[in-house]
Amino acid sequence: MLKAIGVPSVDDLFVDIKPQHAPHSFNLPEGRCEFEVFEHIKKLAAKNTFDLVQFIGGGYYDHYVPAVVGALISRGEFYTAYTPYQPECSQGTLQALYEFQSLICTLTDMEVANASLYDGGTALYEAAMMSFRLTGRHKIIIDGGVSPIYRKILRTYTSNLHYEFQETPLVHGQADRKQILKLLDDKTSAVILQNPNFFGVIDDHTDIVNKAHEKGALVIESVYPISLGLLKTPGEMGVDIVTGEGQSLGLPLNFGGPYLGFMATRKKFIRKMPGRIVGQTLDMHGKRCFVNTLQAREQHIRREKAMSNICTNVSLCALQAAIFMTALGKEGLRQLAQTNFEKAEFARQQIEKIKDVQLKRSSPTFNEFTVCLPVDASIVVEKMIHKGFAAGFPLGRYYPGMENYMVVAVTEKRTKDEILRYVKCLEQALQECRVEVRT
Amino acid sequence: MLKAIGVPSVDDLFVDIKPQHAPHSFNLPEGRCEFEVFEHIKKLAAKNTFDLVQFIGGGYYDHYVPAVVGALISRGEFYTAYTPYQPECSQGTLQALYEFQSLICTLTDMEVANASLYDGGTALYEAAMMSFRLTGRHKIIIDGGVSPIYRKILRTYTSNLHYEFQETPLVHGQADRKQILKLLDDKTSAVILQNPNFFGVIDDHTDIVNKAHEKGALVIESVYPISLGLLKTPGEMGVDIVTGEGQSLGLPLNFGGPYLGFMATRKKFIRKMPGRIVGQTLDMHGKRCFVNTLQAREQHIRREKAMSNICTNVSLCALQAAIFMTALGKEGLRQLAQTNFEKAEFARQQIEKIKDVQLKRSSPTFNEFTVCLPVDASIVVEKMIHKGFAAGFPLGRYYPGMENYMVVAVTEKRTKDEILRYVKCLEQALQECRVEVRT
Amino acid sequence: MKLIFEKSVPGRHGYIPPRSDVEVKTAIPEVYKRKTACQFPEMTELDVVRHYTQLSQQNFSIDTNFYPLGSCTMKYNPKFCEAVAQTPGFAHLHPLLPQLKQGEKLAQGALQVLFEMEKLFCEMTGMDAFTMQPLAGAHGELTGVMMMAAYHRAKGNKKKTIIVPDSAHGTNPATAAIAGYESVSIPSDKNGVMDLKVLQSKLNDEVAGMMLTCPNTHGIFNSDIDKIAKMVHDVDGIMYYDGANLNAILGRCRPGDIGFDVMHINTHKTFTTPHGGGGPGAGPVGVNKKLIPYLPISRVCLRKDGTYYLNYDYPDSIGYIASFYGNFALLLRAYAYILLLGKEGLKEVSNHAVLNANYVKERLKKAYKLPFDRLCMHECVFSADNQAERGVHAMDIAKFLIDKGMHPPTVYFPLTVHESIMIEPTETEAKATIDEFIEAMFEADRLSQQNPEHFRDLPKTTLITRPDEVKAARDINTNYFSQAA
Amino acid sequence: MKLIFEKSVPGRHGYIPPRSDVEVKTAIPEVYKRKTACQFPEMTELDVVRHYTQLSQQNFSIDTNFYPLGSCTMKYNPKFCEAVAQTPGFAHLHPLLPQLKQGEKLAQGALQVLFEMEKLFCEMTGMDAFTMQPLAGAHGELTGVMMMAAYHRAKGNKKKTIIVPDSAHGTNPATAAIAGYESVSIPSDKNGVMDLKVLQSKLNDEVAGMMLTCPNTHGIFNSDIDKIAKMVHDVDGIMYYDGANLNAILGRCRPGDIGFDVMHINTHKTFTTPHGGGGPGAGPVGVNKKLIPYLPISRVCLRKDGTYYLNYDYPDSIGYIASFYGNFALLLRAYAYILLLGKEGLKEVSNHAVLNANYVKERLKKAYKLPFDRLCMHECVFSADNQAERGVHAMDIAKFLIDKGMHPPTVYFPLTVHESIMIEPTETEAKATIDEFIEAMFEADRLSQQNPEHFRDLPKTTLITRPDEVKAARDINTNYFSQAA
Ligand SMILES: Cc1ncc(COP(=O)(O)O)c(C=O)c1O
Ligand SMILES: Cc1ncc(COP(=O)(O)O)c(C=O)c1O
Repeated sequence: MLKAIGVPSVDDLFVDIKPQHAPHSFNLPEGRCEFEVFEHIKKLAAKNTFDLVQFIGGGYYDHYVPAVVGALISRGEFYTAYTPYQPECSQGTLQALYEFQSLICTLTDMEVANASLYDGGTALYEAAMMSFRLTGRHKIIIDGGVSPIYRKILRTYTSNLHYEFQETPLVHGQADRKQILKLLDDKTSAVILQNPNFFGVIDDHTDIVNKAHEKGALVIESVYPISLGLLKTPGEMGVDIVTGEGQSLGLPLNFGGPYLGFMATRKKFIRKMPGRIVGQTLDMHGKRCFVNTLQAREQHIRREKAMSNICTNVSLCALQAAIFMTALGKEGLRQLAQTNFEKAEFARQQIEKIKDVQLKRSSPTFNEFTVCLPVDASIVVEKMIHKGFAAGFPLGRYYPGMENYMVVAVTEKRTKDEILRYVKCLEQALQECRVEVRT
Repeated sequence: MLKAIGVPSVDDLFVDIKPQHAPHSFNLPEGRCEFEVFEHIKKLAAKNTFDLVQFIGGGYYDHYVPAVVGALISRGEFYTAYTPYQPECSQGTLQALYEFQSLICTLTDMEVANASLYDGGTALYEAAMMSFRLTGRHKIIIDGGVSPIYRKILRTYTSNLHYEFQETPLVHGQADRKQILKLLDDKTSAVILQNPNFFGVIDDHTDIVNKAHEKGALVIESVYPISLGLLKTPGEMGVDIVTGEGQSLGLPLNFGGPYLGFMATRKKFIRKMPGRIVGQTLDMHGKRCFVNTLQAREQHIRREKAMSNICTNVSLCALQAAIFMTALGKEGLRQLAQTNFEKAEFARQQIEKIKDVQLKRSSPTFNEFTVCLPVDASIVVEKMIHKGFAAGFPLGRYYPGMENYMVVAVTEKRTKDEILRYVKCLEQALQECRVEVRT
Repeated sequence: MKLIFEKSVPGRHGYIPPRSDVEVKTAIPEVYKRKTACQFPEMTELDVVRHYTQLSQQNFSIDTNFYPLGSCTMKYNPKFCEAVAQTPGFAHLHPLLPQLKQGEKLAQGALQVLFEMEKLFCEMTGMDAFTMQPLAGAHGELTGVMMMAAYHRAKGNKKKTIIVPDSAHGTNPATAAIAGYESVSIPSDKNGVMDLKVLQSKLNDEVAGMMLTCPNTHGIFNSDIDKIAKMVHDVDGIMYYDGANLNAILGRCRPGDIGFDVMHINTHKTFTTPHGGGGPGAGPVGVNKKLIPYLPISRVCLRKDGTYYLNYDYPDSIGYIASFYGNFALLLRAYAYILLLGKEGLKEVSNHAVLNANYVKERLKKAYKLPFDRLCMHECVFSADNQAERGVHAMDIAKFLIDKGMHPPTVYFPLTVHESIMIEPTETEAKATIDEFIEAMFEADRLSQQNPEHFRDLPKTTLITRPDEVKAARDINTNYFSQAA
Repeated sequence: MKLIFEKSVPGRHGYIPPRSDVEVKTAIPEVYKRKTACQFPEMTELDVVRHYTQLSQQNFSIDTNFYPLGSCTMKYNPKFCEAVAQTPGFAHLHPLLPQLKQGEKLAQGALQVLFEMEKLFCEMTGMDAFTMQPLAGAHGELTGVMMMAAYHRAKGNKKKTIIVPDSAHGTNPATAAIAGYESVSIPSDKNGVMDLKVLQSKLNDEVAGMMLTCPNTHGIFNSDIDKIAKMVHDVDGIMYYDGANLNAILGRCRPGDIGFDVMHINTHKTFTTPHGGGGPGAGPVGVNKKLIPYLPISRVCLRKDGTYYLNYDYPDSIGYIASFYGNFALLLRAYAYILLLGKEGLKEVSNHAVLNANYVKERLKKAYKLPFDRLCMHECVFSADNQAERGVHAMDIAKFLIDKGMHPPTVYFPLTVHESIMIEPTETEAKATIDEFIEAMFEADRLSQQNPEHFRDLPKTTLITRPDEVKAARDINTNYFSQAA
């Protein structure tokens, strides 16, 4: 090949890199064979405790992923393809993404959805930006029940921009109508809500939506897909932009990613929506086919005028979720949601019986609920680790003043036996705390 | 559908089964969901100790299987296809099997190979039967170094037939030429040998082959594929029928199966060879393609006159081995064999240093060798289990009188560190035995 | 497509094995070393992946196509069962471990699977004991017939023949032969079942037993099965049940209850372990009390303390029939499948299999000759005689179906039916898929009337057209290297 | 092919979730319940498997086809890295665990991977610190530009613009814009690199920084990169390195050494995590000392006792840019890849990538217009102007290649070259494959002379012909259900 190029050595191909631009250092380990690296990785994996009985959710849930998902998602034709720029040789990805969009639409009861965004947090940020574009306004009211992680992300991304965020507290675990209405004005671009919220509480936001619309503001809602097997949909409430974290739709926890951001909205807003969108059309012979569409919203066409800078999104995760939703089916979704609800209710009722534990339960919850302990929850959770449980997520970290609270999630994977053992261990842990305080 | 059939209920489709033929009992567990069964299986798996440091071979080796093998073998198009009866829509399987046959031929230096037999043991039985068909004779001489498991299998299958087996002992770990020559006569159908043999000893059987041929007898040799990266091939020795266990070619140990029997022979014997054979031919347009060929040898055509009753064989295992061999390549095979050899030599030399341990090493070995302990090897091996090692396979079970011996296998996966720890623990175990004897 | 050897370029490599981390001075003596080089191809991992991925796409498979291959039970292979088989605690377990002293402790999970499967299979089939060792259906047959022989030897019976119906699968007579018996074939009567008169005439003291599938390969359940069993037992013959068609009668009838003494199960049929393009499968063999003493060793037994162990202490056993305990990874898949389905699910297997087959039969008989026009079980057999008269043979119809993206049914088997087309839709296929198949079959029939020529060079949509099989058998080329030489 | 919704049949199901094993009396109040039914399709697992398996076969992919998509680095994704990512100890680790009290103890392995990767990336790029959090290249750009903004805010700088070359990827100007900057485009000179004179004229105190790939999207390494950096630094601008093309210079040059202050890495390019049909990827961002204080939180730190922990205590940090610690499963793949290759292997990446690209460039320039006829790095950009004159455009050539079983190169990007064809053969492709591609390109050129009409309705071998994109944008149909309504 060098001969064809007409240079004597590979080094001669790099002459544009001046000698002074050579690496000042390149001190990397020697290559190892597959077997050795695998042994190393296995050793590292053994340093992770991934087999605690999982009662932590916080937006990321320990759901069972049926084997069919892994079997299909691991097909090289899916995962070693690029973004489907050449539709004729990418119909597999394109049709699957069109189906994904449709699945998200029927799940949320919305008209249009995109083909994914990075994750639930950045999707919410994109929704906020979209509302600014749609309304030309600069203020957002955000409910305190929205994931504190998401709220932090929103602040980061807008810190160099001129937008205003107003947060409202919760009442009885639900959005504070009074506060929100007070803040709602004709500068308000959107109200951001979450259902179920970070405390596990469910709500019907129809009233807020109506008020917001009266003021010309939009409503953005972040949702937990599995809950929509039972819960009132954003579409039914009249929400304008729906976003969510799709991890619960067949994706492993993976220590934080890759996850799946999704977004759905009204058809009339589609040209302001960020991210890739797959559309149906016909080929030269009138055969149905699928293409990336409305690309004029995207950076590769519109550059600085694009709706977002997103390029690589999370197609494979969208496909994974699509396979999961397809395998699950209509009735499966309902049943999965029901099982989650019932197991969490059972756990809640059992925990309620423990002395000194309170479940301020003015509002109903789905598969996650908030427990008030007589001591700092983070200490109790630490004790529970030693008993083999990830007992819940202490709220103190993100809600100063709520140090004694934790949110407990119960999925379909938690057996009755595990729940009962959990309750027993929690009692013990609390007892240990009492003893420690005394001594 | 019932309407189209014209019966009122599914039960009516079963009227040919008379009421008195209904099950007397059908007491089976209730069905469970995937998640529950998986939990059950995981619990069972946890009752197996699969992570001992493996020094047991005995024909079945703990080799590393590169990830590429699993990734390709798990493609549904391969594993959910049937035997390629319709070549036009089975070229994937057919070409892969043709390649497998070719790989086995170049590995063993033989002219033709079949597309697999169940495993190494039944392959050897098939080879014996093939020799009877080829020679019309009824006696087989079998070397004591041939796997005792295989020898037991041979006896089982021929117990209702009129064949004679004569076993010869080993001398210095190798085949006993004198005995074999003495038994070789014009009634001898074949001499069966193994290289490396069950004791790990390697040999050059050319002389035996020549003598056998002089008497009109065939030589059958069972081989360990990885060793052929270095060792003299059956082809070079002039062997007539080669069989072997292909587990070492990329198949997991799987508690005994599925494994991979293979068989190779001379072209002139092909019509007497059992099992499926894929051949190259041309299609109607002169394009190269592959088909099952010489099917007149097989049961589905020839019925009671077939060369064997085999139908389902182990195509997928053959494919798996083909992928492994392809990924390994010429130089990889050589290197893999060399690493196995060197690590085993190192281990042998270290073990040799232990007090009271003897390594009657008159003959060279490949990656497995025989150790003579001062006490019953099975007791030592039991002690070693508690130290985390599968230390070797005690010979007493299959070679009465050799209770103090064990065969130790060392593959490329055993690190220097593991070998040194092994030696240390073996010393300890022997010390423990001494103490126990004294007390 | 090029062969791996044609893609090989010196110096390339895919998988790099570990290098030795020890230093040794010894080397293998020259006399023991190979002189010829092994010509494994030299390819990068990318080229390996692309090669086999592309090859895979040249296959029809259950995962991609309707596959109504009669007698083969090409039903869906659940992905869950595949995942189960990957569990490291099973996949990396060395088979010699339980043969060590106290070694059974190292494999309690695996032994429990084998033990429980034996119980499950016994309950499903009405047999009294099972061996999990046979490695496929035909291997099970051989195991069964060897036990039959051991039984007769023990009783001092002088037996020479085994009776098989003419509709039997080729493995039945082949097994009889390699086990040292002569096979005697009994024709089918006009109802597609064994002709009892002929049978009667062939029964005598030399009959070691009979091998039978039930339903038979015509898809017909023989209502006289009890009579047949009695006739065979009357000459101290052993009744062998070829389990290839067990999926038709799960929960409806148990071979052990209707007179069978020994049987095999094809896990790759009834219990849906994948066929793998021709194996591996598994062929567990069940026996009733008569034959228990002869079962191969080892057997898995349960101690009072709840632990499992391998028992080799059966003096009358026929001995080792396989190296270990069977194709364990397949058995494990079947085990998971049985637990998933449970009692009701297993009954649904036969219900749907039989429903689907009868539906196909009823609809297709409008266009295809149905030799046995009666209820069928899990499969039905047509004859393409009508179409053949127009010059369109069963094989032509098969190739036509390939172009429709469907794997053809079994053709030219069973041998009892001229131009036979044997269809097993299986229970896992949707009605819509079966309807598409039926439409395609009707279309083939119409085309056979309108334009028989059309079939001559089908299939057209595959990478290759019909291969020259005669050439393959004449100019034998089964090895890339000996061809090149 | 039918859609899943068209295959749905009421009552069918694939995956059956666990049923509740507890009894509760409470129910969700009606007002909170959904009234509309969710129309997920009802399919058996077989139908699901067949659907997606068949869909997958309609894709071109690295595993099946040569894929020289310029700027995208479609090189081989080792199967080993996929296997590594399945390790349960990582795959099932909850990201909130290390945020518990003493919770870092539960994730030491994962934190170690992140920590070591930071060190490895620093050494490879000459940067001083890395955040692993950004979820793709563009996300990394945004993170970098936000840090840039934080830097300027901290210094009280009043900055308004970011400079990008006209050859830049669309994400660069888009990122600048959504971060609140105006982007200023600088044209390329006739050598394909940034016009320094124009640059000089645009530099002023309002310039926050510059975003640059190097080599740029023409595949050209700008020898004046140090000068540019100095010019930008002189106005207290920050130099951003778009790491999409890092694979060209691995071991040959480090962005940190030549004046870049901040950069991202596309693990899905240089470190070959699979593209997944459009993600997920990962876009770790590295910075030099100037920007360290602004890195997002959390950061992974090492205690004296050898344990790792998450440190949130960085008062100047821009804050949370992602929910957790990045796309961990992708980072883990990249980590395994780096360990496999090691120092020498990583150098070979750039050597072979550049060798292959130059080979393509030299050979193809006989038939295709080469706008910048000079050495290239890992990719080369042609123009189809010659062919376009004959009526055969870059897109036509792309479709022609599809029929040859090859994925087309990037066409119509970069925007700086008319009728551009941007070819990145990558280092993992064999010469034989590249030669086949070159032959196909020559054939396309010949055909453009002999028969330009031929291209009009290509591709012909795919399941669909060219789609009507205008209709797609006009008759918007992006949801099966709203179409039906
Ligand atoms: C009726 C019948 N009997 C026996 C067999 C042989 O079973 P196996 O292929 O598992 O050896 C088959 C397989 O097709 C069969 O259909
Ligand atoms: C030069 C260049 N910059 C930036 C990007 C954006 O990276 P990502 O797709 O990971 O967001 C790309 C991706 O194609 C690119 O080629």
